[in-house]
Amino acid sequence: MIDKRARSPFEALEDVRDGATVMVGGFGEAGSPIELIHALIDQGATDLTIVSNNCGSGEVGLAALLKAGRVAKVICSFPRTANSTVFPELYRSGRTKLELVPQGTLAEPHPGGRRAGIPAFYTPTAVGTPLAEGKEQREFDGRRYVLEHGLRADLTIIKGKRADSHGNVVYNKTARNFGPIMAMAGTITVVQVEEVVEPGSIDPETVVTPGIFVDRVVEVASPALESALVAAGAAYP
Amino acid sequence: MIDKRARSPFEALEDVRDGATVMVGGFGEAGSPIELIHALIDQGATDLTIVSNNCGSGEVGLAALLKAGRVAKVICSFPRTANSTVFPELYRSGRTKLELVPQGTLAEPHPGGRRAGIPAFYTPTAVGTPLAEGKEQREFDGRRYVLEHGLRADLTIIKGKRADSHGNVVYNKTARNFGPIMAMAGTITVVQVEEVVEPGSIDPETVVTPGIFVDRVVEVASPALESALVAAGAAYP
Amino acid sequence: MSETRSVRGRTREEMARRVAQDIADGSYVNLGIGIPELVARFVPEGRELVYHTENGLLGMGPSPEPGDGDPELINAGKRHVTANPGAAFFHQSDSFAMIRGGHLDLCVLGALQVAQNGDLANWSTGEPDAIPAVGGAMDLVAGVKAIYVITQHCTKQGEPKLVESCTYPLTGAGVVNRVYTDLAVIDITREGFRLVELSPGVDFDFVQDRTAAPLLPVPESCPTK
Amino acid sequence: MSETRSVRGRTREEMARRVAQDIADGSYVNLGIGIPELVARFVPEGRELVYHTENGLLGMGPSPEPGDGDPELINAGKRHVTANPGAAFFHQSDSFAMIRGGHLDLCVLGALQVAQNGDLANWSTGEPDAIPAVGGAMDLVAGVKAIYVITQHCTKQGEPKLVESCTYPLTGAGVVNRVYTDLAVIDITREGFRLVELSPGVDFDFVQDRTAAPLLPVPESCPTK
Repeated sequence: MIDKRARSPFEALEDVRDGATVMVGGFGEAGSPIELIHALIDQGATDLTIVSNNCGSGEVGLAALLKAGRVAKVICSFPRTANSTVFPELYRSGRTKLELVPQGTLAEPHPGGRRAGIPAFYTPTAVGTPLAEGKEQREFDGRRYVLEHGLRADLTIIKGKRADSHGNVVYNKTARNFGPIMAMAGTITVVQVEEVVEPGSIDPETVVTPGIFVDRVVEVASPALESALVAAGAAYP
Repeated sequence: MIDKRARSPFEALEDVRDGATVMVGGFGEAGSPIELIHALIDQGATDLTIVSNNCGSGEVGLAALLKAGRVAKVICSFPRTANSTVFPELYRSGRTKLELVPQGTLAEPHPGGRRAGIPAFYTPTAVGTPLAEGKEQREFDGRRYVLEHGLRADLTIIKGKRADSHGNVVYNKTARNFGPIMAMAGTITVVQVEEVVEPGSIDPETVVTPGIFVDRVVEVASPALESALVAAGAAYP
Repeated sequence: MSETRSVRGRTREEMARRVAQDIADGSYVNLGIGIPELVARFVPEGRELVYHTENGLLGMGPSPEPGDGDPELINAGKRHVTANPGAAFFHQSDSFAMIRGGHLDLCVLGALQVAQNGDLANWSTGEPDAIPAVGGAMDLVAGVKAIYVITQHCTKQGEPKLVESCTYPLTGAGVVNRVYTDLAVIDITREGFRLVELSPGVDFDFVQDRTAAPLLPVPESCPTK
Repeated sequence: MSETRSVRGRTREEMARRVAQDIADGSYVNLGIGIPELVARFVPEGRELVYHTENGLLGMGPSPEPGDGDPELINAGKRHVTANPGAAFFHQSDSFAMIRGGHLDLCVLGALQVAQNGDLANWSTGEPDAIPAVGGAMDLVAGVKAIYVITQHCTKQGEPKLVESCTYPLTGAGVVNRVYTDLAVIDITREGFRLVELSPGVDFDFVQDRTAAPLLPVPESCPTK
């Protein structure tokens, strides 16, 4: 009997360990699994490496996790966003390390990640720039490429629109972004959705993330909006 | 004004050149673009390299293209199927060359192909087997991997279920197989579908192949079934 | 179904049933063409497995009634199948990301030869005249977490299929975890072939005589279920 | 909109309009944040462009009416947008396969510096205290078929942005095809910067004085549209 439902975000993240690498979905607030991030704060794991496109805003979501001192390092393409003050302070004081990667390289766990069976691949992005320094390079057909190593994660947390209890997920508009990719890269993948439905309720032609990539689904019927929380001056916890 | 409709399979393939590399979708008859293959026979290009999972059956579709003497080489994972007599004869007589690749490597133009910006990648498949002989190998984290070079194509021909005039495509069940992958790898990609609809008729959440990967769409309302043609003893032309 | 039953040991169906007993509830499983396909018929009550077919379907169901098949809903053996509730269709790249990325729990395959170090040969007899065809076999053995082989213990000519080292071209090196034959269940260990269980009516020497490499005994007792 | 108009040359809107004239019907286009976003407003009647935003949408439409926005329908600048008929949503890997694989026809970006060999610097001033952030810029310049830059000819401090070689960290080496500034349209050629067109009321010497590398004249005549 397959039933991947967890009763709460907290229950879904009970077993996260200190030092874990955690992929966090979202491009800005679109697709950011804010209730799962808050559950991760409650859960208490520390010394985390976070893989995410951004670093959050205000003092909620990712920014709150950073502010709580749980993050040793972020692997990120764009840590600088509107209303972002927590990460800049941690970065300047040296308390959180940053590995900056091009967005397309961050997006390559799908083909490139070890959980896709591809440990390394060549890409033209960043050749001739500081981000390629120290990386192996090679020519194919007269053009130079950088060898990039696929990212992996102990845990992936993402946000979908709807999932069935087998873990099949569909997303909402541009909130899809890193979700399907990071789902494939996590040893454990947890998805928060507005609605968990019975198997058979999602047309198999329209499933975006097949259930095999998902370990736990948790229903958050009315997820908070990062921008609304920030506008209201909210801070977590 | 974007309108990628071609009036016929023949019109869609007018400009194919001798010596072209052609990716052909389908796993067995499911997803095989049989009317486009027949149009390619009519069109006359020769000395082709065909990239396809199988080599057809009977004397229709891919088998007919082979029988017509147009194919110098096939890159294929499983050229041996039920009712397959044309390819075995060409192979044994040395008239058509075979490059056998694992199915997963054939499926990697998506991430791996040059049209995905990734000229080469490492994979564990085939290590220690004859298919890895002569290929560069390397260890990552104590495991050996083979370097595979992404495939490309001058032309990709595939079969979908429905497309809009911008080239957005949805597929039918397991006929999806190589379609979305090969669409990304073709310099020119042509899709036959049962129905061409107006932009806006396909829910943007359910598009499988975005129109940017598609150059021409052609409506074939009632595509022939390879198995039915073979059972009827048909031969093309 | 015409079935040549050997004097002793399990039939094809009994072999499939024996494999099915060992698959945990909730597993994601890929079944190869031939005897492995039979496994799905014998999954014990109360266990739910999700079947993957590498041509692009997770949640594959049984064959449809004759005449009800959809030629665009097939398995890797190109036979008509169905889709269970909770199924998903996807393209080949996603399908092989599942395989190569270690997301599948188990693959059950046939074999031409299995060596005592776990090498598997199941795609080519290496004859110069044969048309080579590999499909997804090399991907499956390289990527799936556990590889079980289900096979007759010997060829029709009586040659052992469990050997010291494969003479046929490999599908993968050191990839097989366990072999289910008509005569026995055998694990591949660091020390080589180790008996797990004898088929009813079969004794150790009978199996060793038909195995072209040393067979280690069951660690403690030797149950014959 | 408050607009500090320089004494001579094009406004931001006029620059955007000038770029729009050069984009062929049916092009797939990615517009960077800032002035490049304005280009979409000025596409001539009768041309249909498809806008890509790297966070996962092809067929991006204009901003919605205030209050109608969906926080999960945004562009790469994290602003609310809409989806046109014929749009498609997709994940980041497909989005960057479009970019890196050369499927996009054109990307219009801002710049800190452009060198005469086409090097582009637009992501970092290299100050030790600054928070570095690159997003999809390095992917775009590495993969898109043509890269147009739209920028003021000089910084607010009057420093030329078109230079012999970039002093800021590169986004990509030898990637820029053409630069549209308030003063001129300039191609990057093997020989260096080559003038295509002067803005109304601007002469060659005026532009050369504000360009920190040699400016080659227009091959034949010098139209001022």
